[in-house]
Amino acid sequence: MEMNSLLLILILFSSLVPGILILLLHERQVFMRSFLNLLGAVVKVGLVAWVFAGYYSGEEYVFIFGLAPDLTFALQVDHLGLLFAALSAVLWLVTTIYAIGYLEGGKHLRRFFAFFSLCVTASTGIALSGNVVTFFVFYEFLTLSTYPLVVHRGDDIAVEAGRTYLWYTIGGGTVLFLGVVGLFVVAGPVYFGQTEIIANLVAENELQLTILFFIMLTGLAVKAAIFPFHGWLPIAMVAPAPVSALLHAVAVVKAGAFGIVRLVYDVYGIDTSEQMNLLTPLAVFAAFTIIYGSLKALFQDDFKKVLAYSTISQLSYIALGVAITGVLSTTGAVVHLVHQGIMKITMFFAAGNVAETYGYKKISQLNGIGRRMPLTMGAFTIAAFGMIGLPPIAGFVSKWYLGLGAIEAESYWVVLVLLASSAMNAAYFLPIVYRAWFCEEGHEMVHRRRPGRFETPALLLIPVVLTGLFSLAAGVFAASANSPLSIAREIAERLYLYLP
Amino acid sequence: METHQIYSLTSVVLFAIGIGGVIMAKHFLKKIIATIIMGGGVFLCFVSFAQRDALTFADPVPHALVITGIVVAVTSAAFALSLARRIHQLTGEKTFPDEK
Amino acid sequence: MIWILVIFLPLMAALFTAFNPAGKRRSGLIFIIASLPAIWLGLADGTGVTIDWLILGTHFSLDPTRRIILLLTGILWATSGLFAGSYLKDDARQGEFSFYYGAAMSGNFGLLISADAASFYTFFALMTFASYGLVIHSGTPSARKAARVYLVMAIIGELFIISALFLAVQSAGSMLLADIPPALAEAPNGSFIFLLGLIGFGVKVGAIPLYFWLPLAHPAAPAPASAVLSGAMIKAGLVGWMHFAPIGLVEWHSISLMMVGLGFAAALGAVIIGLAQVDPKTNLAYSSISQMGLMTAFLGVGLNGGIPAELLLPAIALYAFNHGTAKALLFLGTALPAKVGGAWRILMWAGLGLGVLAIAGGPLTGGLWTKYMLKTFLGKTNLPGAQFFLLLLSFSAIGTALLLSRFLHLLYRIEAPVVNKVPAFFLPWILLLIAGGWWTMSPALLSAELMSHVLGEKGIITFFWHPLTNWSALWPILITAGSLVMAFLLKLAFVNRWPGEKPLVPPGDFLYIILLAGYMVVKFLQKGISLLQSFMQSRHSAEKIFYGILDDKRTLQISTSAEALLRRWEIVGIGFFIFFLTLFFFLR
Amino acid sequence: MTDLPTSSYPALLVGLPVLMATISLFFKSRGNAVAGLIGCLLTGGLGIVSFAEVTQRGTLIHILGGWKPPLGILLRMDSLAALFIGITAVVGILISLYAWWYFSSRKVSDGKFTLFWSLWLFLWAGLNGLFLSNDLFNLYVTIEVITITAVALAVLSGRTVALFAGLRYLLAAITGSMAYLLGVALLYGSTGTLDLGLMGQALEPGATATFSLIIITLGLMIKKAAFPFHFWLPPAHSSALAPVSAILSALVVKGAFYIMLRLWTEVFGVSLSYAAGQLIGFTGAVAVIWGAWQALLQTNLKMLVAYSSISQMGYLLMAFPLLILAPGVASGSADWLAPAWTGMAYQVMAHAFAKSSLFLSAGIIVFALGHDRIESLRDLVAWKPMTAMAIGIAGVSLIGLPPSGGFMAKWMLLKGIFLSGQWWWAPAVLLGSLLTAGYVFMLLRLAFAPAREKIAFRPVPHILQVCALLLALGSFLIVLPSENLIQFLGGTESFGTGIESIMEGGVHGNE
Repeated sequence: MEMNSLLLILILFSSLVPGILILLLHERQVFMRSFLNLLGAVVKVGLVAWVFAGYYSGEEYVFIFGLAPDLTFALQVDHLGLLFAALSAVLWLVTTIYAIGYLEGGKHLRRFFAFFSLCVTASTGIALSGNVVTFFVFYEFLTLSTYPLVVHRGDDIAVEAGRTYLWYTIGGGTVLFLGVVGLFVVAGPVYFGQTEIIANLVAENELQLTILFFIMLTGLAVKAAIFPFHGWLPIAMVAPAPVSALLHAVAVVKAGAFGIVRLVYDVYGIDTSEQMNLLTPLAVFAAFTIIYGSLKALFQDDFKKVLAYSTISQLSYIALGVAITGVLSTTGAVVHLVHQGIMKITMFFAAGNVAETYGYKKISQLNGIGRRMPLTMGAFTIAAFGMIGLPPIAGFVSKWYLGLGAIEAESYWVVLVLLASSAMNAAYFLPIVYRAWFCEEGHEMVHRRRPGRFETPALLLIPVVLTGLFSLAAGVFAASANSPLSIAREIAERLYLYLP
Repeated sequence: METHQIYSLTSVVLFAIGIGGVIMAKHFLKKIIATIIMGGGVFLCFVSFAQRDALTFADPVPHALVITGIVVAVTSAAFALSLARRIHQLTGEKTFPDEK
Repeated sequence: MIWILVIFLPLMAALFTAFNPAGKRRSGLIFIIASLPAIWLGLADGTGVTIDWLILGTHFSLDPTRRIILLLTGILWATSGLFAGSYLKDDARQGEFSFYYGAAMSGNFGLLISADAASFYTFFALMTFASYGLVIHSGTPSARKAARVYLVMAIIGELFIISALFLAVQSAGSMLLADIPPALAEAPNGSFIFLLGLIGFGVKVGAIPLYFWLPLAHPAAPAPASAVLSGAMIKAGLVGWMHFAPIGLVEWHSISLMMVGLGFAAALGAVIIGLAQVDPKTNLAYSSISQMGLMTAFLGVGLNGGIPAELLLPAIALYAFNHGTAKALLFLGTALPAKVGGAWRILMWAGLGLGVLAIAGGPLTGGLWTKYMLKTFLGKTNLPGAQFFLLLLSFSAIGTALLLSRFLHLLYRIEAPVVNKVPAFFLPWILLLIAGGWWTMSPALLSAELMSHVLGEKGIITFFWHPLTNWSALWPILITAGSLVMAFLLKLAFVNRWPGEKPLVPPGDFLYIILLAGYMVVKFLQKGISLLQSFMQSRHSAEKIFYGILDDKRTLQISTSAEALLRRWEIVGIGFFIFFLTLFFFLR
Repeated sequence: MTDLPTSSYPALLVGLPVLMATISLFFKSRGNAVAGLIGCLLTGGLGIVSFAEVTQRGTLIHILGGWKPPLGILLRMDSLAALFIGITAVVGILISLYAWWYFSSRKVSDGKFTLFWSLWLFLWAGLNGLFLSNDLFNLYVTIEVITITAVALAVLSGRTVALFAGLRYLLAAITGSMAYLLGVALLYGSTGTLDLGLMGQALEPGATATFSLIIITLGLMIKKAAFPFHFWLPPAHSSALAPVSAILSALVVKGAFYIMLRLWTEVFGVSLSYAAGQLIGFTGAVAVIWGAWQALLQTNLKMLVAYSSISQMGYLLMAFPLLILAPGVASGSADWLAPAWTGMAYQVMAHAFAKSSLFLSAGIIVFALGHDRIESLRDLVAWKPMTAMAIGIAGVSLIGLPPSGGFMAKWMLLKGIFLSGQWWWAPAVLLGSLLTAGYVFMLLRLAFAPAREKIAFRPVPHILQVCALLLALGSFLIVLPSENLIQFLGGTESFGTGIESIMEGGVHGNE
């Protein structure tokens, strides 16, 4: 096999193989397990970096394996996939460190880390998949590999949550399946980027293509938690913090959002989608979800619930950006894919740290926590400000491009939605920040001892600080070469090259 | 009406009776007998086709088939009877529990 | 490099003074060092710099207007920082203060040197949100309340600003702030975009009707923070306006008139409410509103057309410079009477008096000069009612003098220490006094063109010593003094009974009307809101319906009995015949 | 037909298991089992080897005793037969290994299970014979052999429940056989031949052909437990011993389906109609949904798996409407035949693997706990992770999630459905998938849930779990050679006549 194809397989194997090996280990082989996990994560980051460098120096990376005469398993690298793969790889490494610290001494860790690795394999696979079928394969694989993570706690609540999670995701997957097969029948094997296939078919099969678009969109919307398919997300919060973090930042929800991006940009193509008027309903639903999620978050007291509803709201930014045509909004949507990930993962790490160190899960208990855990809450504050859209944090960059894009497309109502969402984000995040930094500690809090040398175990602290810094750096250095923004901009510009 | 038509009609009637018996009868024995009647109908049908026109010799194939068929049918019936007997021995039941 | 240092040093200072014990001890010195690059840039001529990799591609440059404001800002942050270093040295949370102080400083400098929309907005937000920490510093209930109002208003302001920036950048087709005014002049919705900006930055400026957070927040902070809030940060809003205002390019008569009207309303109205206050810092805050009102009005004059931006904006900037230094002087001064004893008090009172005079535009002060410049522009405009506004300007001078006399009176009531001592933070105060006076009155900051536009042939020295100009400055002061003397002489109950313990009008006057209205609205909509709340707190999602069917006992019953039926031989037989017939029918 | 390459494999495939079964009957308990297992392994190996042979040489025939048809018996091993034989071989070997350890680790007093081996070998011989048969009566004989041995296996445990279920099974099967035989009689009467190929050419449309078609179809549908004739299946399959259940549901029901497929595609071409295909498809769709729904409501594991069989077999029937062209459709333009065909083949394979794995896993649980209440699956992940994994993997294949064999099946089926424009089948396929997911994840959910009390269980031989897991993995591994498999199934050279006609243009309905 060619070296470049091998690299793609290696990227997948760098988490798949540790996953399987861990499953074969004994529960008590803690060191070996952690070592395998970290080794896989580091190797994956290295490989992705290698491919990244290679791709930018003009190499091509394609791997194709024929399943059936017309059914091919294809991996390929393009800008968008690479961006997502890089996000997955980096955040996986960080989350692995966090998970090792968070779950130390817990039960069933062998299972947990094995599926954790499989989950990332699926996520990377989604990033690298070269055609619709491959995407679907990994999309379903992701559902399966995340289920054991969601129910990891193993009590009745977790199991019940897992049930709901599965009904939603399997239902969505089934609907997507219908759409994928339908597309296959109408258009043949569509590789990502071959938008001319659909464009040439529009004249004859407009109705079928429209129906298929919405079928696939519905399937993807379940994972992307777009209203009314968002119900699983707040429930899936029962999972341990690293899982929630990964689920909300890179894995499940992002798979849905990434799928929508792919569907519109690389399958149907922007001009075709616009010509067929497919994007307005998406925009409306996304906008409604943004507002709805924010409103829901506003009335929650549970820390993780707030974050969950905030995810629902934030994710729809991506869909909204996709639904608006224009280089700027496309840039915004693509870059938010990354930015939302790093900011949200920071927030979940922070929430996990607080819960793990002091056992606090409600916002009303967070008074004065900032003094106790300055680094954790500092990172949280950065991420929260980013979510609100304050510069110079990552979230600002996405919002800036989305807003400009909306105005460019003369969709002024979208700007209003963005602003309203920002206001509501502020209204539910700032009280947390306020409590953490400016309120006096509660009575029982004063007598609590600090848990160790640092404010919380180092394995928990390092990831949150890292991702917090990422969120900051992604905004501060947004204009530099190879930042998420510059890649997103390049993606957008390539896409619109074909437009008049 | 020609002879083989009468035969085949009879066979179909026998088959229908058999089916009716399997469905409606409740006692195990009755059900098993109904299957035997069904078999009788089928074999009759086979035999009736052995001589399609009076001029030629009788076709030997149906006979061979019927003999084989009868062997199979007898085996099945015997097996069914032994099962019914065993059930009766163990539980004293003569019918299926949901058919009382 | 210097451009990056301008923003980078304060950030480093924030971290260093907040987390390093050595830094904590020497925070005053560190803040001075941190603001040196800004002061240097304010005085020197720099060409600007482009930093491709920062934020969304950052451009730093300065124009004469912003250079003046930058100098002001640099001086204020430096002196207040030094002031704070000793003023707060017994404060347990000095580190926190320094952190927010440094961050806000960086934001304030950054927004002034930013020449592109994104970095401007970035630093503006950094300043706004960092100064929240300054406002809430004391942690008292009133500070918390002030901080909350501040935050809400700040966010509202940010929302307007970002939408204005979106529209402006889009219609300019460039991220450069310098391209915005021409674009707005051209764009069909230019005035709408300007109005958005007007509202957004108006929050920071404290313009009517968005000012009500200001009398709460500015006094709530410790004195050095109040000084920068009222002296420097408030000017950031003004700078924002300047970036949006297409002065000299358009003739927006109604917007112009509105701004002038609102400006004068603020200038006079704030005086009246300020007089009713009992806290010297609140009093000063209202004075700030009043002064900013004047600046609003003059910016409005510019929008009426006919005045080139290169002339008007530096003039306003210099006015702001004067006001900023003097106001900071007074705000810092509020901390002095309780600490300064003995002979030093004479120096203190002299300084305070100078500050008051400078703001009121007394003779031989920078206030006179800056006000005169603006008056020139008002005089030459074709704005309807310009003469009336000139009269109002004089009235506002009287008002300001009255208001600040009241301020002095309030300070006077503070008990002085018995010993002859002087705190360390007296030094920066004096420095500020000197620096403010010097640069306001020196022509170095203004272009020759502007000087000649205002003064004609005569120089600035001539201006200051010209009896006519001094007279025009003096008579409002004299009227004020006269009325004060008269009030004392007549022992009018009016003065003696003037509130000393409780303000006649609560600080943030207008806020209470809003809150009341809001309360009534909430009460009116109570049912709806509680409904919304219960709706939002309960979990609704699609799976509820689904589980409702799936988990229902009846579902199970029906399905099981149906299957039991299908297992009966009779039913199977019926199925057999139906199937037979259907197939028969289909095959025929 | 007779000029095809001859080989002795077809004869061996039937003869060897019969021989070994007979041999094993001569031994007492232990030797019986050893002989049986050896027989199974040999038969299985032979099946695999002959499959490989067919992939190399194309269709093989064997003429028994040199007597050519119509008098003699011709065994034909075309690609379809080879596929079925191959699956039977692989699944059969694993089930046999499982059975060996399953029985040998039980108490000695349960000695009557020794009959298992000879019965199973006879059954295997019947299956192989069925797949190889080329005439209608031979098919009858083999399916009767299968029925009787299958019922005997089903009642092997001797429990009353099993006896009732077995009798019900037997009566239903006899009725089905008789209906089938009546149809055969009528066909013979009108064509004078029993050979499938000859009969396909000789059959003329008419009342006899139609009637025999109906009655044969009905008989076979009873035997394959199609809706609404599935009444005998759940009790019979669920009450049998674990290896038996696996055999019954993975292999035995496929026999009747195989005959139906052969007859519809090779014999009845002239008398079919579009509407009839729709009806069969409809019953399939109803079975898919009803079976899965009932499975979702079960409280016993084996019962659940049995209902799942009904559902999964329904998918097979859903391919029928696609194989019959509507009047007026040009045969060349019917590009959906190949996907429908391969989809069906994949469904057969995937179901055989997944279902046997599920039943074997259920057997492990019964073995360990003594009962199979679904509640008892609680905390399975902790105490039997490998079994939990087997259930999970097999379940995923049943649902049809990628990249399993079930996914290939559903993919091809849906593709055929869309290509043919008969989109109304799509919701049934998807709803079936969804309900399948419902019951599979009901099991997994419990497997992850905490146990209510401490579980006391008998130690289970490790190898049992391995067998179940291997079968489950098999349902995924069949995807890997799919390109070759599809080519093998679709290559016209290796096809029998009927399938050839399908690939060329389908079975034409009555115009």
